[in-house]
Amino acid sequence: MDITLPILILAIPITMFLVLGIGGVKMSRKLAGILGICGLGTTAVLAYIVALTYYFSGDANFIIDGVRQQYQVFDVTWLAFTQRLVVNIGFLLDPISALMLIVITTISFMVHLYSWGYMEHEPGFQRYYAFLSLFTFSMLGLVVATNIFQMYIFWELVGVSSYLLIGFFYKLPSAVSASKKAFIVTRFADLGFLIGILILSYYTETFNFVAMTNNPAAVLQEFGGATFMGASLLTWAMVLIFTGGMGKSAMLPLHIWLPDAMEGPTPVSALIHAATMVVAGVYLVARMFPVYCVVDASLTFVCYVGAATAFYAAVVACAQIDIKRVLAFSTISQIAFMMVSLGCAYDLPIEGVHYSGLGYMAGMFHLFTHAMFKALLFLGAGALIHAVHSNNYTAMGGLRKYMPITHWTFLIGCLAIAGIWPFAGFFSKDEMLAAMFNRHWFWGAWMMMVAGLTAFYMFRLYFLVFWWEENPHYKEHKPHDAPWQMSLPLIILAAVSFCCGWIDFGQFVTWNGVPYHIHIEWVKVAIPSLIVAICGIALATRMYMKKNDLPTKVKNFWPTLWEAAHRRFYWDEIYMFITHKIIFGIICKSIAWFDRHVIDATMDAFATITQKASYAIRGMQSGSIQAYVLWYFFGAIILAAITWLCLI
Amino acid sequence: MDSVGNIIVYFVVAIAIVVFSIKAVTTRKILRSATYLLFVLLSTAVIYFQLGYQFLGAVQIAVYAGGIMVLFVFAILLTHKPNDATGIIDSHRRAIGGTVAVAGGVLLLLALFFMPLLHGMSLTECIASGQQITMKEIGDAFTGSDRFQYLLPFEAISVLLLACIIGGVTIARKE
Amino acid sequence: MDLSMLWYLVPSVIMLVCGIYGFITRKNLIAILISLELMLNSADLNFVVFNRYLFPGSMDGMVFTLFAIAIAAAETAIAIAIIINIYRSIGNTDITEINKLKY
Amino acid sequence: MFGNILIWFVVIPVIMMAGLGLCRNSSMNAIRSVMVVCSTVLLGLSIWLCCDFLSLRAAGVDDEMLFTGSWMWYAPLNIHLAVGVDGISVLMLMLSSVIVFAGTFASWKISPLPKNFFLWFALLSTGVFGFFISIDIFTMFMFYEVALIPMYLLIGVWGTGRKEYSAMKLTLMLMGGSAFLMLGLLGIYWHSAPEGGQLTWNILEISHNASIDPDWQKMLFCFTFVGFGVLGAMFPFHTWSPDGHACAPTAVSMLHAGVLMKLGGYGCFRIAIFLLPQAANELAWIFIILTGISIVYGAFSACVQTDLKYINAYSSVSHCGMVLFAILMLNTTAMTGAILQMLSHGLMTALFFALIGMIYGRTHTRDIRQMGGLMRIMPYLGVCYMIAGFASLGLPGLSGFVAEMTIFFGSFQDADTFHRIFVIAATCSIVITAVYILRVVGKLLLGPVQDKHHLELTDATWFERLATVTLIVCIAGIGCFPNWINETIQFSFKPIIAAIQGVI
Repeated sequence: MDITLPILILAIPITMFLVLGIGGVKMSRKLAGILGICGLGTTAVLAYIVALTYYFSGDANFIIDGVRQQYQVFDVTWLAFTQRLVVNIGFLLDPISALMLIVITTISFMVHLYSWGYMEHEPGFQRYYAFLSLFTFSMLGLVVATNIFQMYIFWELVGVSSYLLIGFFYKLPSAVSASKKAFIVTRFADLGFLIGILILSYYTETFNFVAMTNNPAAVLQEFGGATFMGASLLTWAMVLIFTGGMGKSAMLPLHIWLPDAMEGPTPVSALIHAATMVVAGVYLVARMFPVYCVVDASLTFVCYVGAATAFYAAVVACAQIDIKRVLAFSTISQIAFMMVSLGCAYDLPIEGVHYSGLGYMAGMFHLFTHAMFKALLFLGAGALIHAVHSNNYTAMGGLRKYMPITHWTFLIGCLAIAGIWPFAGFFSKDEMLAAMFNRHWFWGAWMMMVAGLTAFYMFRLYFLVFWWEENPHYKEHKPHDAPWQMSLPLIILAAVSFCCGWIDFGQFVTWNGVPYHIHIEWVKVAIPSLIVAICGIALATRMYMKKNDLPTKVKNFWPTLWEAAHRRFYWDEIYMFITHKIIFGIICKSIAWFDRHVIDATMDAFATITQKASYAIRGMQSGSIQAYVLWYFFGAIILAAITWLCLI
Repeated sequence: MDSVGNIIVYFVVAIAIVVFSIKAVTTRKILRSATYLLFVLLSTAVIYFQLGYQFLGAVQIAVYAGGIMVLFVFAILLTHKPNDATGIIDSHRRAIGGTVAVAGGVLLLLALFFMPLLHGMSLTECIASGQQITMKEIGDAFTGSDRFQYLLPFEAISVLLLACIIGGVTIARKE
Repeated sequence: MDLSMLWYLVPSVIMLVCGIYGFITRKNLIAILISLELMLNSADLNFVVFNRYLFPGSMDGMVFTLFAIAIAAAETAIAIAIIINIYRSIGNTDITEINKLKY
Repeated sequence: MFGNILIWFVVIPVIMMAGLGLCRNSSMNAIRSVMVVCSTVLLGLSIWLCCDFLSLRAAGVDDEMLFTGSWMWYAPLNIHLAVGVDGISVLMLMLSSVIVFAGTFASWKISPLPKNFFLWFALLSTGVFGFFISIDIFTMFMFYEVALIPMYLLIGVWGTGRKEYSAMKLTLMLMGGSAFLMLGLLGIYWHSAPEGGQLTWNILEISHNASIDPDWQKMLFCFTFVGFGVLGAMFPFHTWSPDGHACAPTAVSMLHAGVLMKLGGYGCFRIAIFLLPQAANELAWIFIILTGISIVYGAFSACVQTDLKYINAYSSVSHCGMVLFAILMLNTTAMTGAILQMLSHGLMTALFFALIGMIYGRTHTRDIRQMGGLMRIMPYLGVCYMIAGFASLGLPGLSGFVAEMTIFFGSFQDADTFHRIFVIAATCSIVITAVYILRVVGKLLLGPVQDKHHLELTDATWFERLATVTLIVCIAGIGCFPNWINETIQFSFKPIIAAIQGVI
């Protein structure tokens, strides 16, 4: 393949960033917006060309005997640590990176377009587009990484663009602290990632994904059974690398930044905190999947973390009043779904049939569909916020008459996420559940319960916003649908969410590149999960469609639980306690105190003692000749006496 | 065996030196102190004569006892009112000074007594064995530049004295 | 009874220690100068005595003493000039009052 | 003698001093033009040297040192003015000239006594340049001292706050370090040749003779490493750094943190490790502990400071600790990382101090509690500050990332548990760094404006922009295209690594 297109895919967004970032101050809003949208549009077109070429051209680089290949379009040396450990910057095309190219550029383009309407009156519009371009660049660089270090590089860049975008409204202290929190929490996770890379690369002596994943057994061999605290080092490495993913994908216990990240502009939440950046963790696991497979302990770890997070986030989502937070927790829960799916995916024969990599395919499928409908939901939420100027559903209710486009698209999104046939979420969720049941019935049952909760809280949100009762404020300030720049992406994404489930995803993305035909197991999985989802929806309908006192009753049934769920089970308080009280209050303060009052005081004490001593003996320098003579003779006599004694 | 005359002269002079030295540093009246110093210097001159250095003795009397003492007396008169007793520094300083002086003296005297070299030579023999120092020899010694001749120091002294004259004038000048 | 070297050195030692004592204990600058002269004189005497007894053939000690006397004279002259100057500026010649250059 | 390009690095600052001497204190323009011309010439000279050097290397000249020259200076002790550079010194010279250049613009409006300020500044740079070009350890030491002394006056006269105290503390502590250093250097000299041979101060000759007795090496290693370590702000000898930096005027902080602290790291590997490899192998662990503490300790201390300069000074302790830490790992990759970190930290801290100076010049406070929302008021400075912050916390694309990663990956090559534990502890610093950088950025630049008077302040002037842009370009340049620097450094480490491995 010609390397021009891939290079352009990376070059255009970063150029846009530099142009808008440096020259943005001098530009009009309109010019900046058009530049940003056109740039991203071009990138999207190029990305589509590259991805579709990869999937459909049948080129020998891409597919051999029906097996999809990994192909490095280019891979140039960036930094050589040692002779063998070399960091390259490259462009890897394989099923998942091509998929991600499509997802990222699509969502990003939608968000660019949407923001033109949404951000129209905000100061710093140019800066906003610059940051969006930076983010798109970093995310694209991340997914096409040929090696784990390149991924780490872009991983950090993604983190920083997320920081910049969350803190976009930098005059608000809450936005500032949210952005700080997001960066530091993910940075902490990245520490694990980094240590994981350190361990992994020390043994494999390469960063390259292709080299590692094509022969995971060799990787295992290179570790040679090295262990640390009872687990093999490779397990440690993979778990630590996964920690990085946990941070970015907001898995328990590193999830705390994501709800706060909703302080950023809503389109940003749609792009970064729903569709693209937060799935980087899933992508990372998928990328290293063959290596994870050889150490199943690490994959099991992924499973447990995912399952716990999915349930936790779903429960918390039921008790939030900020619509963006509900969506944020729903995102956490859905990503956890993907994690569990990946965790359940490894090659395990059950009753003689290899369900190898079903979960992998399903996880990626869900990543794809989730990106679409979650972006849709967020953008819809953005339209709502744009209309009522509040994030809380208490300021909404009965909006279906005022905002029909938003209403219908939002409903499609809710149905998709709840997994109702024939919407996109149904297909991907079905495959995931099938994979989980294959692994062990527990995972399937547990996640099915989470799916039911998902349907419940999404429809709770939907009804509270669009039904319930009309908010009295509408009389003074009548809400209306958003302008076309905002509605168009909603409609497009709704259309995609509606139909993208019908794609035969297994033909494109599988863990080993061998195409696979999706067949839906209606009896074992699909119908039970549909029933669960419909139960959830029905419950939500009963409770929230018309204004009634059932929610209050439920709340008062066990108020402590509701309060705990509303306060997100006090994770933030725990973190606050650890960071502020322990780390800042005890460790940092005491170190600073130690530095001033012990180390520095010791140094000062040397000076003080010297000074004191010289003050003490300066009296001897009395200026009185007589005293000098006295001392002189005194000394002379003593010396003479000594000499004499010695001579005798 | 030295002559009795020599011995008597020695004892008179030695006792004078000891007594007047002590008096010179213990008396409270500064003019007296200067006078006692004069006596010490004169006694020393006598010893020089006794040792056979007549020229040196003469110089001692002329320069020291004559010139320097006049300077002293003038200085004292210029800086003191009549009957102006000069204080001696507080008693503990005196005690320390006395201790050091006595200790040093005892140490030195002990050293002298234990030094065999110093005993058993007679003055008469020494004078007899040595050459007679005439003015001519002294003159030669000061004006030659050979070994054991001292033209250069002599000239240096003259320059030094000149510098002293100028320095003295400069320092003592009013304003 | 011989007048050996020892006999001459003993008064010299006593002169020296008197000089030291006087130098340490006197307050008056002129008195200190007088003590100094005592010490110098004792040194002169030693030179001469050693010259006479140990090197009777030469006259180095005597010459040294001559020079010492000359230098003592010069030194005294300068010292007295300084003392008179001090007297002019502070009104007395008490060494305990002259400590402005102490530190 | 003047045919050697390296000599000009010392001659030009001297000319600069002479030129300044001719100016009157009141004619600011004359002073500025002398400074600008000379610092530009220096910058040009260093770029020329770099090109020359790289082309010679490309042509296959693989001597340890290029552009060597040696002139007898004091025959009885065999002291020469010996000069020569390898890739590392070339980079250090570039760093210094960039910072002198930026420093000139950052102190554009210095007062009072601008002429005297720049005179001392020029003397300081003479010392720095002289240090990097020398390969005779005595001459090196002399230039080192030349660089230290002006610091006292620059801080004491033009500083702020408790300037006399800080200046005194800084000078005394560094002088204390020099005392150790002097002992070490003398020891090396007296053992520099086999019995009866001609003693020498020349680094290359000493390393070829390589005859120092192991027991002596241990003692001398401690002396020299501590001596240079004081300048490199090694725990527990770092306390001059916060006070000194906090009180120093802008350009001095820049030059001090940017270049002078690098003298410490440079000396550590060029003298302590290169000439005493056996001791380095045996005793590295002691200093790994100390520098490991420096890294984490400095970062934690920075978290609770409220004075901008203190934050940066502690951050310097942490970053410079990283330099020494990496040097002590005694392998090519980590040491390369150390050099990269020196360059990166030099540029980044210089940028930080320049910006702090500019902000302080406007708000007249450095207390972050009294500032806020400056991004709105002075967006240019705010953005620069953020870039410096990102460089500090290791954002890819800026120099800090490259340096830190090279250090971590290099350090991880030592496979025993002791090293591993310290490497992992050191990696933790990237999180703590993020914490304190974002804390400052959040309080200083973002959020609501704390003081209404700040709303009337202005953004950067042209000379301030020039100073910052120069530094940012270098930071981003290293961050985006690190490999040529990396290769240059790695090549230069060959003899040092050979010396270390020769004794394992």
